[in-house]
Amino acid sequence: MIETLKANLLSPIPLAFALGIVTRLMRSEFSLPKDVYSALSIYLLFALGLKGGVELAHASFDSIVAPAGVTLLLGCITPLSTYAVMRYVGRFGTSDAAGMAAHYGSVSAVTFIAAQQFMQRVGAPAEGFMPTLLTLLESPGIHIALAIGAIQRNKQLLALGGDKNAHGSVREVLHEVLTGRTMVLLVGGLVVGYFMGESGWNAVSPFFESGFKGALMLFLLEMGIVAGDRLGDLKKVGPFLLAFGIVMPLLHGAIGVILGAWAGLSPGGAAVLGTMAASASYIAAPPAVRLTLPEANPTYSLTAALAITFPFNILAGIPIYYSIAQAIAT
Amino acid sequence: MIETLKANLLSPIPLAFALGIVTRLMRSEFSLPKDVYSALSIYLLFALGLKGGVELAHASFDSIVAPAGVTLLLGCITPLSTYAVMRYVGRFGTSDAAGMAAHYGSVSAVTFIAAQQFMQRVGAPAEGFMPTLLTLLESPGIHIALAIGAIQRNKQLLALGGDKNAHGSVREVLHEVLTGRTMVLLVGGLVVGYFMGESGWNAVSPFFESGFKGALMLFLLEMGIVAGDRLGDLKKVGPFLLAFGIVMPLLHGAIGVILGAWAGLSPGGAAVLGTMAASASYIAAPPAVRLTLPEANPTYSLTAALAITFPFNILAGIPIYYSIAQAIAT
Amino acid sequence: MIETLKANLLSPIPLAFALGIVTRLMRSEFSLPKDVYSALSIYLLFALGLKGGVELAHASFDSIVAPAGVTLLLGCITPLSTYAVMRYVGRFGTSDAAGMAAHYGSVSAVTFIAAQQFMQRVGAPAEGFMPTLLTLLESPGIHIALAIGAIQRNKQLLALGGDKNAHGSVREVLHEVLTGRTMVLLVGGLVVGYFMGESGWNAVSPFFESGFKGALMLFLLEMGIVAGDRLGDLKKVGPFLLAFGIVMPLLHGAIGVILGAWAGLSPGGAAVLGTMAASASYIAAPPAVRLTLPEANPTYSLTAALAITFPFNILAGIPIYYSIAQAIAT
Amino acid sequence: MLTHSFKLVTIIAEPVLEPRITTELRRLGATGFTVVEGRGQGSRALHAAEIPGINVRIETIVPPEVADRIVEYISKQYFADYEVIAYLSDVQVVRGEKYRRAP
Amino acid sequence: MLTHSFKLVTIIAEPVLEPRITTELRRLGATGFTVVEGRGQGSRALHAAEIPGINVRIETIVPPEVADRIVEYISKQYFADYEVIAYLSDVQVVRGEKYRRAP
Amino acid sequence: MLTHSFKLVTIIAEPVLEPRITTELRRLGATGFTVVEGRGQGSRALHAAEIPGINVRIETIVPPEVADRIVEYISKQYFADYEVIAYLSDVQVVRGEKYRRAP
Ligand SMILES: Nc1ncnc2c1ncn2[C@@H]1O[C@H](COP(=O)(O)O)[C@@H](O)[C@H]1O
Ligand SMILES: Nc1ncnc2c1ncn2[C@@H]1O[C@H](COP(=O)(O)O)[C@@H](O)[C@H]1O
Ligand SMILES: Nc1ncnc2c1ncn2[C@@H]1O[C@H](COP(=O)(O)O)[C@@H](O)[C@H]1O
Ligand code: NA
Ligand code: NA
Ligand code: NA
Repeated sequence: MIETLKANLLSPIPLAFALGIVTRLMRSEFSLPKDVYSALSIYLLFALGLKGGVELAHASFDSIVAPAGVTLLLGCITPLSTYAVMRYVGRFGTSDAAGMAAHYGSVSAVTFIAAQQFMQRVGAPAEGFMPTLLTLLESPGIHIALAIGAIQRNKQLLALGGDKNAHGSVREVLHEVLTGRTMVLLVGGLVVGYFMGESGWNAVSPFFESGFKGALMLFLLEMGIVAGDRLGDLKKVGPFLLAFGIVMPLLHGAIGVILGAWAGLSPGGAAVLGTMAASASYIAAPPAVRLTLPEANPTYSLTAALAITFPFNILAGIPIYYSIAQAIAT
Repeated sequence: MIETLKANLLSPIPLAFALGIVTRLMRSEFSLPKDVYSALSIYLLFALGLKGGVELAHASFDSIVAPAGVTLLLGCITPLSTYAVMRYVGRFGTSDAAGMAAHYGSVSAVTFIAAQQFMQRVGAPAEGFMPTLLTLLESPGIHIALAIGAIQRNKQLLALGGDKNAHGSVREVLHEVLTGRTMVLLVGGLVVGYFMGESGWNAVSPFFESGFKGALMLFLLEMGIVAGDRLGDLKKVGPFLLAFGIVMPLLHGAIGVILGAWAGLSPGGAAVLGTMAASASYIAAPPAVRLTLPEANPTYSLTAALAITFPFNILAGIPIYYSIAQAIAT
Repeated sequence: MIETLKANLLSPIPLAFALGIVTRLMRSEFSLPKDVYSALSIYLLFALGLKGGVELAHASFDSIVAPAGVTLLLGCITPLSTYAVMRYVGRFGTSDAAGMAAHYGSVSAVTFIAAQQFMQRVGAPAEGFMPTLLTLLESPGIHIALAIGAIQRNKQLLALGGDKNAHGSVREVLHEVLTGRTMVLLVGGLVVGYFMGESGWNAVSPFFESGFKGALMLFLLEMGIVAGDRLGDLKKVGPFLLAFGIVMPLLHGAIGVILGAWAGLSPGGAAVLGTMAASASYIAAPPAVRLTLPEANPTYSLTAALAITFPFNILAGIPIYYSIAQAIAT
Repeated sequence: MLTHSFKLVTIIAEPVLEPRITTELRRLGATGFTVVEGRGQGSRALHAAEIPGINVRIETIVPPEVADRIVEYISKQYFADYEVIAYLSDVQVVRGEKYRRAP
Repeated sequence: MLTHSFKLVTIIAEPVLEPRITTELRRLGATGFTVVEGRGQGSRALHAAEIPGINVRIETIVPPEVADRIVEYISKQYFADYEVIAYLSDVQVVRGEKYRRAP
Repeated sequence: MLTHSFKLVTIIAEPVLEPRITTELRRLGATGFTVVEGRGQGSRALHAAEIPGINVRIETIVPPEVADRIVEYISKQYFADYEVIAYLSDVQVVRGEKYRRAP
């Protein structure tokens, strides 16, 4: 495993990510312009969706059912376990616990992509339908977490005689998650890819496939910078969240790998599923939480998701989940 | 023809365009950042120009003369027919009729590109000098339409004793069209491509050629969103304009194909010329009309050009013009 | 040499640059959006760094020592000679002379890249470690020039009893240069490239290598526009600076080529080193000078660097330095 | 030229709030608004934007009584939990009726 | 610090009008202007920008009589056919001469 | 609603000065600021930005005495050598304490 860890650290994606962090540690003000960051993420997500759609056309329904089932199960387990750990181990308030659950119950698409690339590099590519699973895991966790938060808050507010409609309706916010950039490009890409098939893909793959790894590298440079921006907040969050940001993904990652293997995924596929479960959303979850649970302190969830869990997964988590998957397979 | 239509609908460009429209129908707020949209259009236009320039170097002067002639003829026919139909069939005012004439008398570069790609896919590639014809068709229609508008308005204003210089001089506005993005990149690209020749093109084609189809797909996703944004205006424009937005391109398309075939173009080339004639400008024409004919209601022309004619051409028009071209050829 | 000059003028990069200038001469308002310009420069610099890092891993320490030494020497000579010429030949004030020295003492990465591409095209590729030399030449010139400026100004201010800390501390400003975009991407890219090695490079080269020349072409189109924007200032700067902007690079270029050849570089490598010495910074130097020597008139330095020296090098300088290098080699 | 006195309400807020606030402005009686993107720092720096410190600057010209209603609404609704500031200033406009909603 | 009273004219307009308006500002006596990009909604939403709702916010500091001239010009020239609003407010500046054109 | 009178200081400056000015604002007593990007023209057009004419518009709400200090500082420090303008206007805010630094 040490070998795999080391090989991972010297591959383009973790190196670019580390460069981004170092850039910030050196107090450089460099960062990618906002629209370039958006352009890269649009490109990566749409490429992922298209490719996934083309491959979905080849997959038998049977081979997907079990993996899809465990993915949805993970979408229920991860927010609940996060909420429980935050609330009863960490002794955080309801809103902060629910806010964190929304982040860890959802998924980070970039971490997913990094995991896919890792599996390709080590010669254990994941199943072609993995992007479909990604879309299944994006929103249930956020739904569940916000529902917990809303229920708990309403309980308290009603006790205090407050106005239960003061904040953004959960419904409205979930519409935003489901029609947000990630879902439009992923689900849209899947559908388009499915219909255009191989011949369509061959026409556009010089754009969407050849450039993918390089664009991902540039994107991770920026992610390193964004994560580096949050490093200063590490002091603010205390030792519990520091540990939480590493232990939680290990736990979710292990569960994900086990369920994946059990559902018949290849070692690469199980490791990617584990990575998804282990990852925390920092795109879809934050605005959703901000609008529905404004009392939740975003410093907690963003620091944990972006400055601890994300780097941990990119630098060490992915090879670890893969080792677990290999261990199970043999 | 049904076959061709269906095959077209399942190819990357129409699918991406449809995804963009659906995105808006689902009330998603997703769209490409403005600068990414600009970047894609700059890339597409410059690539088109460069490639066209390289191929222009191989074309004999003789082979271009007749097609260029009919192209200019189309540049005169299309604004006049549009004006006449708007004014005397639709009973619109002078300004609205002239404004619409500027849009339908000019050309949509993206529709042109989509047509070129279609012809390639069906194995009937258009002549290499088509981008040259595109530049010939861009501005005459706008010139003519604005001139009609200016003459009519001045007649009225003089009758009322008004100030004839109140609005943007036609001259100043046409300078803007001729030095706008589309013309700079297309004409500039043609000249640069002509001079750099094959060896220069070989150096840069991995960038400008390999990525072209994928970038076009992403661009059409955004065009779908932009068109989708205007769908709400369909109710405002009434049944006449709805019909106009489909009948007018069919008419112009047929004339274009016939003239193209008559001028000796291949079926693919004639179909692309027909598509040009059928398409309506929504980049160069709108600001030009806004500045010179401010009384013209932009909702009419933009809805017709962008929300009716553009989707019609992408989804159905191009295969139809090609069928006409094939029918003529046999 | 006339042959080489002509061949250069008809290659993609100078043609695109010329198109940019012509665009402005025609009073077109077209330009690349700011973020697209940034994206292209980030891409080019990072690609340059990565490739350089991969090749650095192959270079023996011995082969680099002498070239690195002469590069640092050039970093000292060029600001001093610029200062001296400005101050004692041109009779400019201390601040204006020091400001100009910062520009001509540093280097233009795009000119460097254009030189590298030129050498590749004529079949005399420069050494793989050239990007390393580029990073060595970026900042010493700025350091030295600002130090001269600060010393001279403090002398004057002390004479007048003024406040010597009124303006940006040189230290603070140099931190900005060293952590600015160019250095982060170049040095960062070198380090990442070094560690990821061939296998990493193979994964990302379809993005960073295949697209390089095309992206460079688009970037030079914009550089032509930027330079064209400054052409109007040519009248403001007088005949001395016009001559300065051509004679200075010829002088520095010749010195650079001679020192490069002497340090054992191939003709291509010596010509690239000469180009670096000949080029003037218009990215890192201007803000550094603006903050530390605000009395210096930026119109002088920017016009010379951007509207005279940059076009001169792209269109004629590079082939000239190469001819010198060939002459020395034989 | 004859001008009428109105209030300009400027609201600086986290970007997530933009759709909500602009919808509310209409409901509270504004006839329009203008939004500009900016960045800023204040007493806290919490917000969960992809890029922290980015915010929107919303301005609306309204009659004084509407201005009061807007400021009151914004304070009640957002001051506690969000990074939001709001301020009023006096402006003169030409077409008074344009900024006043028919009751 | 000694300050002088001037008028700040703010014009919010469709982007196509920017070059025309800024040229006119100079002619009417402004010594400078600042433009910021924004988006907005008002009574109509007609304009023919690639992206509807995008507009520019132009501000210029001028002496009161110039402010009047500008507002009058803008109203006459643009209010009928374009999405444009203009408003005035009072500002204090340090260097009075900077905002006053030599006659 | 009860509102307090404060000064809004608006500074339009070359982009290179942004970090320096915002740091100084804090030191001079401002509790926050908002920055928006714009472009402009004034009496000179010197500045060494990659794209000339681009500048930043910094605004800060402060008590009158702090406003005076800021304007004085800006004039002394930057008016001679840089493209910078600064102006004051009156605004009303709800939470007065938010814009006043504990002494
Ligand atoms: N004194 C101030 N002057 C101008 N803008 C301010 C001021 N205080 C806060 N802001 C703006 O309001 C946003 C939220 O402020 P806060 O709630 O104090 O964090 C900041 O990001 C600034 O853009
Ligand atoms: N009451 C208002 N307050 C602030 N901005 C407004 C207001 N009304 C209109 N605007 C701005 O002026 C533009 C044109 O307005 P209109 O001509 O009413 O469509 C809008 O897009 C807004 O940016
Ligand atoms: N009269 C004015 N009204 C509004 N903004 C101005 C005015 N004069 C100058 N500016 C702004 O201040 C910047 C610097 O002005 P200057 O120092 O006169 O070149 C310009 O780029 C404009 O953005
Ligand atoms: Na998760
Ligand atoms: Na047409
Ligand atoms: Na140099």
